[in-house]
Amino acid sequence: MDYTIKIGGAAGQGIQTIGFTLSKVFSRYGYDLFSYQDYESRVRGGHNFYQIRFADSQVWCPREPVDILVALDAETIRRHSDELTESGFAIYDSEDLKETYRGKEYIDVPFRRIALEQGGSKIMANTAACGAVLGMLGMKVELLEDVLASTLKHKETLDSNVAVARAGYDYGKDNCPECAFRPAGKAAARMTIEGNEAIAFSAIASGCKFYSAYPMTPSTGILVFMAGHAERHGIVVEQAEDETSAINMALGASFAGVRAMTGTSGGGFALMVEGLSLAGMTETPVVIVLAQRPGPATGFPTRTEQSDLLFGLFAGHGEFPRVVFAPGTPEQAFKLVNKAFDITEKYQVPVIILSDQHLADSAWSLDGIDLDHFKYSDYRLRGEAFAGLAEYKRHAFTDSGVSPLAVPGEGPHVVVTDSDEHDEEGHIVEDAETRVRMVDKRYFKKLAHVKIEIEPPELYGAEDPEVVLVGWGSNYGVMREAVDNLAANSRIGMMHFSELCPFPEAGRAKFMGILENARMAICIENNASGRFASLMRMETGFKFERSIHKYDGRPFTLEGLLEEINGHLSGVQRTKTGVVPGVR
Amino acid sequence: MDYTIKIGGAAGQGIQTIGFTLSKVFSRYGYDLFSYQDYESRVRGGHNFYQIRFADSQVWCPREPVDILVALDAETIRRHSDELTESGFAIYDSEDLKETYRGKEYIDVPFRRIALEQGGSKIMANTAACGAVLGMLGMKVELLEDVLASTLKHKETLDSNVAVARAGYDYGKDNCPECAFRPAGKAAARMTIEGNEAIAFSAIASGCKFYSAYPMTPSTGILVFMAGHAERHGIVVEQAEDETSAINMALGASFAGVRAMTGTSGGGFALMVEGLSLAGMTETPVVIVLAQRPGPATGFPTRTEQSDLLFGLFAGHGEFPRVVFAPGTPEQAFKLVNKAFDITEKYQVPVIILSDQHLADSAWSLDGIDLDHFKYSDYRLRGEAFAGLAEYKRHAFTDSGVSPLAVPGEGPHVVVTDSDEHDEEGHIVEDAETRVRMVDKRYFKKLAHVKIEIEPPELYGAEDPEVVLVGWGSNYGVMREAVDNLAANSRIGMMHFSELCPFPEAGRAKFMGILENARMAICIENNASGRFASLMRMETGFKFERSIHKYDGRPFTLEGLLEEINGHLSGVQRTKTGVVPGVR
Amino acid sequence: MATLAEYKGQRPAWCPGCGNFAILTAFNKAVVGLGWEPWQFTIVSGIGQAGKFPHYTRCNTFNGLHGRTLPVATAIRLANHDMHVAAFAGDGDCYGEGGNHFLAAIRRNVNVKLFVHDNQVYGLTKGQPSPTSLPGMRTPVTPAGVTEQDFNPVSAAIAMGCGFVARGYAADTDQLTELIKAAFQYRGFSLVDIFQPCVSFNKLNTYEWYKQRCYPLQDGYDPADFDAAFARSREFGDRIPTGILYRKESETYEERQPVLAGRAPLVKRVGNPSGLDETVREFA
Amino acid sequence: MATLAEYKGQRPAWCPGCGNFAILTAFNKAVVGLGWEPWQFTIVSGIGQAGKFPHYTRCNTFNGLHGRTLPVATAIRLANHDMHVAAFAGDGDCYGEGGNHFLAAIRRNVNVKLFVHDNQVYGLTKGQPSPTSLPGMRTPVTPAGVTEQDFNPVSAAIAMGCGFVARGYAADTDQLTELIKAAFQYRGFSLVDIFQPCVSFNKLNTYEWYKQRCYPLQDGYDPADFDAAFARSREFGDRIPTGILYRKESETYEERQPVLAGRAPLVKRVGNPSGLDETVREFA
Ligand SMILES: Cc1ncc(C[n+]2csc(CCOP(=O)(O)OP(=O)(O)O)c2C)c(N)n1
Ligand SMILES: Cc1ncc(C[n+]2csc(CCOP(=O)(O)OP(=O)(O)O)c2C)c(N)n1
Ligand code: SF4
Ligand code: SF4
Ligand SMILES: [Mg+2]
Ligand SMILES: [Mg+2]
Repeated sequence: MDYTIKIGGAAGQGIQTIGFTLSKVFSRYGYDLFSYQDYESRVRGGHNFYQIRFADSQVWCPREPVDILVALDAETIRRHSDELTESGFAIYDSEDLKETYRGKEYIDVPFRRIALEQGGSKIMANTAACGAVLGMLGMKVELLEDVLASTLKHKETLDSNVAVARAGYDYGKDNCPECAFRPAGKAAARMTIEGNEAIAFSAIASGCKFYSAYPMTPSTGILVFMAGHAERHGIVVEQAEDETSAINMALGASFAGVRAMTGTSGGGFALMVEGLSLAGMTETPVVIVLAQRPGPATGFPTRTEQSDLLFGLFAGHGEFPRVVFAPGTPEQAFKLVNKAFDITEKYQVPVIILSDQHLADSAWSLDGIDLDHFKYSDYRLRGEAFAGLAEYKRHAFTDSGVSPLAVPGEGPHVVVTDSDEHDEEGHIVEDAETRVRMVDKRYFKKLAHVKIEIEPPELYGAEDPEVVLVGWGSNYGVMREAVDNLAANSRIGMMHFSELCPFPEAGRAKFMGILENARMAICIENNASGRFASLMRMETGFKFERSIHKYDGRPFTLEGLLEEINGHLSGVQRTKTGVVPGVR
Repeated sequence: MDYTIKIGGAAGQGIQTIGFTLSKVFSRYGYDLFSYQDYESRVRGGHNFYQIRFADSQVWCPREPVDILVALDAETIRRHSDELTESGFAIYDSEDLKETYRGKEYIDVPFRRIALEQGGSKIMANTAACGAVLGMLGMKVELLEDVLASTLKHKETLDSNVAVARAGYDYGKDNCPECAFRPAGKAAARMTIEGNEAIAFSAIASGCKFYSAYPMTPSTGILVFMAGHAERHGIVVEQAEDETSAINMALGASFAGVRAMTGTSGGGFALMVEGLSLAGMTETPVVIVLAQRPGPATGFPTRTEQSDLLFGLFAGHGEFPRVVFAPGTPEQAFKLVNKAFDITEKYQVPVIILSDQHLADSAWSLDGIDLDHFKYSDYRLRGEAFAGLAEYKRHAFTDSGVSPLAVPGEGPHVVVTDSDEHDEEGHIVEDAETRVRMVDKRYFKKLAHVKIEIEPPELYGAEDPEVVLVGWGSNYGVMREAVDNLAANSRIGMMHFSELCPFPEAGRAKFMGILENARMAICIENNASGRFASLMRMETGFKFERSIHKYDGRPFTLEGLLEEINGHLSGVQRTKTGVVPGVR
Repeated sequence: MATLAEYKGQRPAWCPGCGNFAILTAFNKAVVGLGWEPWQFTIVSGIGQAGKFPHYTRCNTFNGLHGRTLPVATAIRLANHDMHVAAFAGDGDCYGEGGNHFLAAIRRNVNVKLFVHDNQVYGLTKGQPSPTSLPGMRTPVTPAGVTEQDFNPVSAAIAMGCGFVARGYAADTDQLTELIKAAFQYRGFSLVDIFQPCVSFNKLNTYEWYKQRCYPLQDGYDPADFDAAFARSREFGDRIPTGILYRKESETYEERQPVLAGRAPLVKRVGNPSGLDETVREFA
Repeated sequence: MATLAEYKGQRPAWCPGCGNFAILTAFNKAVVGLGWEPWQFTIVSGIGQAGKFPHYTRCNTFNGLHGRTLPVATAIRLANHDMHVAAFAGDGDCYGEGGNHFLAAIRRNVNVKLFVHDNQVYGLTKGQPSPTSLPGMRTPVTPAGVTEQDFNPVSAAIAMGCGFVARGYAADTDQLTELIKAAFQYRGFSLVDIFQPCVSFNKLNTYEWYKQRCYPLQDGYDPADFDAAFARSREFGDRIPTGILYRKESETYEERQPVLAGRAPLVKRVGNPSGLDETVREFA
């Protein structure tokens, strides 16, 4: 089984609440789930949707066919009813939409009336809708009650919501046609997590104690999560006056001795670039989340794109090493954010987490979170270890290029660093010799060590593929499912890069061999110009002859990607809105 | 003949005045000249020098051997006397330095006493020094008097300086050994210009009417030149409160209908990156001078480096076309800044002029400036042409991707633009279809046209070289002289890129052929990591097997570069401070 | 003469009930009252709910970046000092991200009008605190309440020497219309900070909250009296005065800048500059 | 107890006669007077002549970017509220490039001390106008004279609610020493704006210029009186008062922030956080 439920309506109608609630229910049922959000840069009105896909085996990406469409407005019907499967249904409240639709796929459910009849308020129509969907699906209403209980704190509100949920459930069960897709529950309850939550959680679990940011979609979720958990975990979360401040604050906190992170999107990252370079020069650890959205400038604030890869890689004046990771799933986010905190402190180089709106706002199911997977080593010189030193030089020359990082105030030595070129003690210099030694230390020596930490791309599918799908970041899921889908007919594999800079050297012979031996290597990116393809050529000389691009601000769907890939496989290259196949 | 005079001393001692004055004299004599400055980030003290090379055929770069060393302090003797040629002399004032040097190359000239004896002030010791040098060289003192007359406005000051100059001259002529290098004057007087002046002048001649900047070495010279000429040429020059303001101001002025420019160095450019992306989205013409200095962060504020190439190329979130030019000489600066103003307005894409401290602060001689070489075409819709339109859409879809750029207020239509994705009229949109059409227009269509404007690298030396020196920007001169120098013994050529982005397609078969056919292609860059080499590989797949890097904050000298090249030619790869030869 | 009908713009994407609608009405009335045609003035806006403003009326529009309204507006005015130029910004846009430009604009006194939609919250990004949010206000980013003092823009502006400082309230549309007109009629940089209820995210500073506190300055009030103006501007508790708090004209930047003073706007002087030969000679 | 000898740093790269030397002397005396060891406090500085300051004394030092002293200093203090933290900035650094952080720091009231070397010019970059340059001053960038109004940092700070505002003058080193000490002793964000003659580039505001104008506030002056303080802070003509213009303590950010108030500094609480299981359960 593999079902998709789409909830559509205007901003402010509660789409997110319905989507979130249903996701939780399915997840607690034990289903695997992937949901994503499509919303506009406004608070009320317009057209948004929330799409939940759930199944009894793991799902990773959005699909196009919709099994149940919950329409909170007429626009939703207009835009999405042709997405319904043969056996799909659209449910709506004709009183609310002031519209009645003909055809067996349209089911009129009086969400609002159900809510009011149970003594609930108008807004509880959404709870009725949740109930009705579960009724249609033949699921148990109790799990919905559980979910309501964990989100609603006021007893009265909870009680009336529960009543409304039940009434909605009964209505759905009794008045909606016997659903073709009545599913059987799985055993173990699962969790759901969004990309932003995974990043923020991993930061917390990695010992991040300071988060400064200026709100910017799609990174704001991290700020809100950190703020919401600040007191419990002892974290200072500060909304800065602007992004230059946000990154400089993170650097200040890090200099003072705690793990620090900042997060933003492309426009805010642009303002952080000078600070990034400062991190490079002062060798101050910092993790920066760059959650991409379509640009240039303000662009499409609430949509998705992967166009900031080379910007992230080359941002900042001067030469200094940096690390860039682009997780494609919550698990990768857990791992890579944790690794980011480790590397940034171990080598004192900035680490950028390249996320995007599709990763940030989508939800996946998880079996749970194993806290033992979060590594924590303290690389700083503190307390006794620092106090006991005979002398201390913040930027001492060492074989590894890594100088001891002491916590100011914990020993009788001063800790000095400078954005100007400096000597071992951190004081300003002008001479050529020190400069060269410092560049050698800061850039070449450290880079050599950092490179060793970088892992090769993840390979999936055929061992010795004829066709390779290559991509990075949030396209992980859709590429992986495309491989599963095509595996029966072709020797196909996926090569997914999540550790992008320094470009992986480990396993290079293997992955380059795969690329060179394949009949067809297709680079798949959510951008127009092929940023990763350029990087690949710069780093390896390999030139992709085929690529698939999507730059309409929306993520790939499985069907959309398959169609493009099949075009390549069958020799027919098509041009479809927002998808430019082939060579450029 | 090919002479080098070096004036050394502490900041504030007047090194620049002496250097500038002598440069003018040599230039008015008709010599070819190249001078450069080495100074620290302080206002008084430390160690600075000004080095003038002049000759009877064109010179392009610094050399190491010094013919006359004018030492304003003992430090200068200590650091530089071993740079003297066999027949070279160091002149100094033993009273001032409180030090006497033995050896026939040291000539004690009482600069200060000469000045005081002529009724001048202590500071006029510098004028005495200028006079003494000219006396030693057997040049005419009258040209020095001319130069003084054109720089000193107060009659009294002028008169005493002239007296001091003559006395210094006489002293030099009478008391200093018959100089081995008494030169004969050339016929026509020449001009001198610094890189910053060339950029600023070209901007003015190209019709720039608005310059906003925040001071930052080495770009400040442009600001000062523009400000000094603002009233004469009718330009508003505004020192902004910060760099985000500087670029947004330039965009505002451009939107309003005038040609606008801003300038900064790497750290300030970092703060302009969001604005750069805004220029891309709103298609607002703007020229941005990025005068590089060694980074990261504050780095070496007064020194030179070429490490911001890829930063300039990929700065900015989202995808939009840009143009990047890196002039290597004043002539290239004239041409490319003028071309920048033309292209930015013609295609409404931002243009970056990538300069560096070595270009900015060095002076070259010129035969003159031909004002006819400055192209000026107005691509904006103004007055009648605009007012007469039936309708107007700022971002109209066109075949070329270029939409009409109207001047607000000059016709009865509103001019609307937006940093959000927008429709043809400039209003905010959210839909996928418009997005794709806009990216196609803004990015692909315009890029295709812009590419046609880009010229191939300049080739110099052997037609079919065995050895090719490849470089960009301010290394033009040193590479060219290296070719001249080695031409007798090897089939050597230079390939100099000054139009870097979009990467040249014109002439590609030719220049790639040269690279591929050469026995040895050496990439020469003033940076550690080989930014251009990376770009080359990304754009063409070509990988340099050899490279020469200098990253000590100082420019290449002819001797230094030759030594490195000879190392490659003879198979010996050496490692010298700041110069890492060979492959990386 | 333009009519209100000509000022019908795109359909607003604001929430029903948002204070911005009243500001839009007041603005349209003001420009109609001033007799302006849409193409005769330029609005620069940033990003935020306020930033969408120019799309909903009709005007030359540069809807730029979050926080950067004032530099763009300043330069437009310097490039064309015959153009009426206004900046429309949110409180976050102007006093948060763009705070440095606010300081500089006051110092410059370029004839640009700044209208701030002050809803004391970040609207478009869904309810984070802004510099004018009151201490203690709970938001998703400050679950325990805002820790910072709130910024009082009108008193800061008066203290820093801004020559025209007014406070409006969206729901008092008539007064606001007059304030907008007066700002445009003033010669120099002017600030109108407009209380703008955000019905979606600011549950503290509601219509009711403002209604209970706002009172118009009385006829006897003398906006030329600096001390009185400063004192009044600090009244921000149970009672909050609205109207023109301070007004005093002084020479504008355009009048002091020799390239502009008494001369045609730059935009009418484009092309090759004169005097180049003289400049060339300086290189000799 | 540290002695002055322990505060000998690198050799200053300032011009002979620069006002910065006196500030250095006063600072060293102040910290010796406070009984601090060099490693017990942190100075954050920006870029400019003032930015070099910490290298010339001895202290934990973060010499960061031009304009960004306050965010760094703020965060150091939040990460370690047992550390004394000061920011040293130039007038350009603090009121120009970094103006927005100045506004925010006042609102935050984190216990950070801001010392501004106010030479009314950009020193390190050779003489461009700063926000505090007087109108009409000729510089290479303003050959016809500065067109902008000058920024009065002390009156702006008082108006915006800064709880400790003082003005010092480098040449009055004794008073300055006391002002620095007092700033450190004050609980909360404090500003000491220090007139600092720049002998190389500011030929207008010379030692003589300051000497003629500066006078210390008398004993009878009550720095707790807001109105008087504001009025005095605006005295900037023939006479300019120096000393503590305004002082009033209020709750600091650290005291209001639940994660910090009454708890050990963050830097003593590093490592794996507790309570993770509870957070994991929220994903169920
Ligand atoms: C550089 C940058 N940072 C952050 C954002 C995200 N952002 C958009 S609007 C906004 C704040 C909106 O608040 P305000 O300016 O008060 O306007 P309002 O929506 O309340 O009218 C923010 C933070 C952005 N667009 N650009
Ligand atoms: C982002 C950035 N912009 C510009 C500069 C260049 N810069 C260095 S110091 C300085 C101004 C110095 O003036 P001020 O802050 O008043 O310090 P002072 O030298 O007068 O003490 C400037 C503009 C820089 N380092 N970084
Ligand atoms: S979120 Fe607030 S400010 Fe924005 S449109 Fe809605 S009510 Fe208005
Ligand atoms: S330039 Fe001015 S501020 Fe800088 S060191 Fe010299 S005198 Fe001091
Ligand atoms: Mg707001
Ligand atoms: Mg200064």
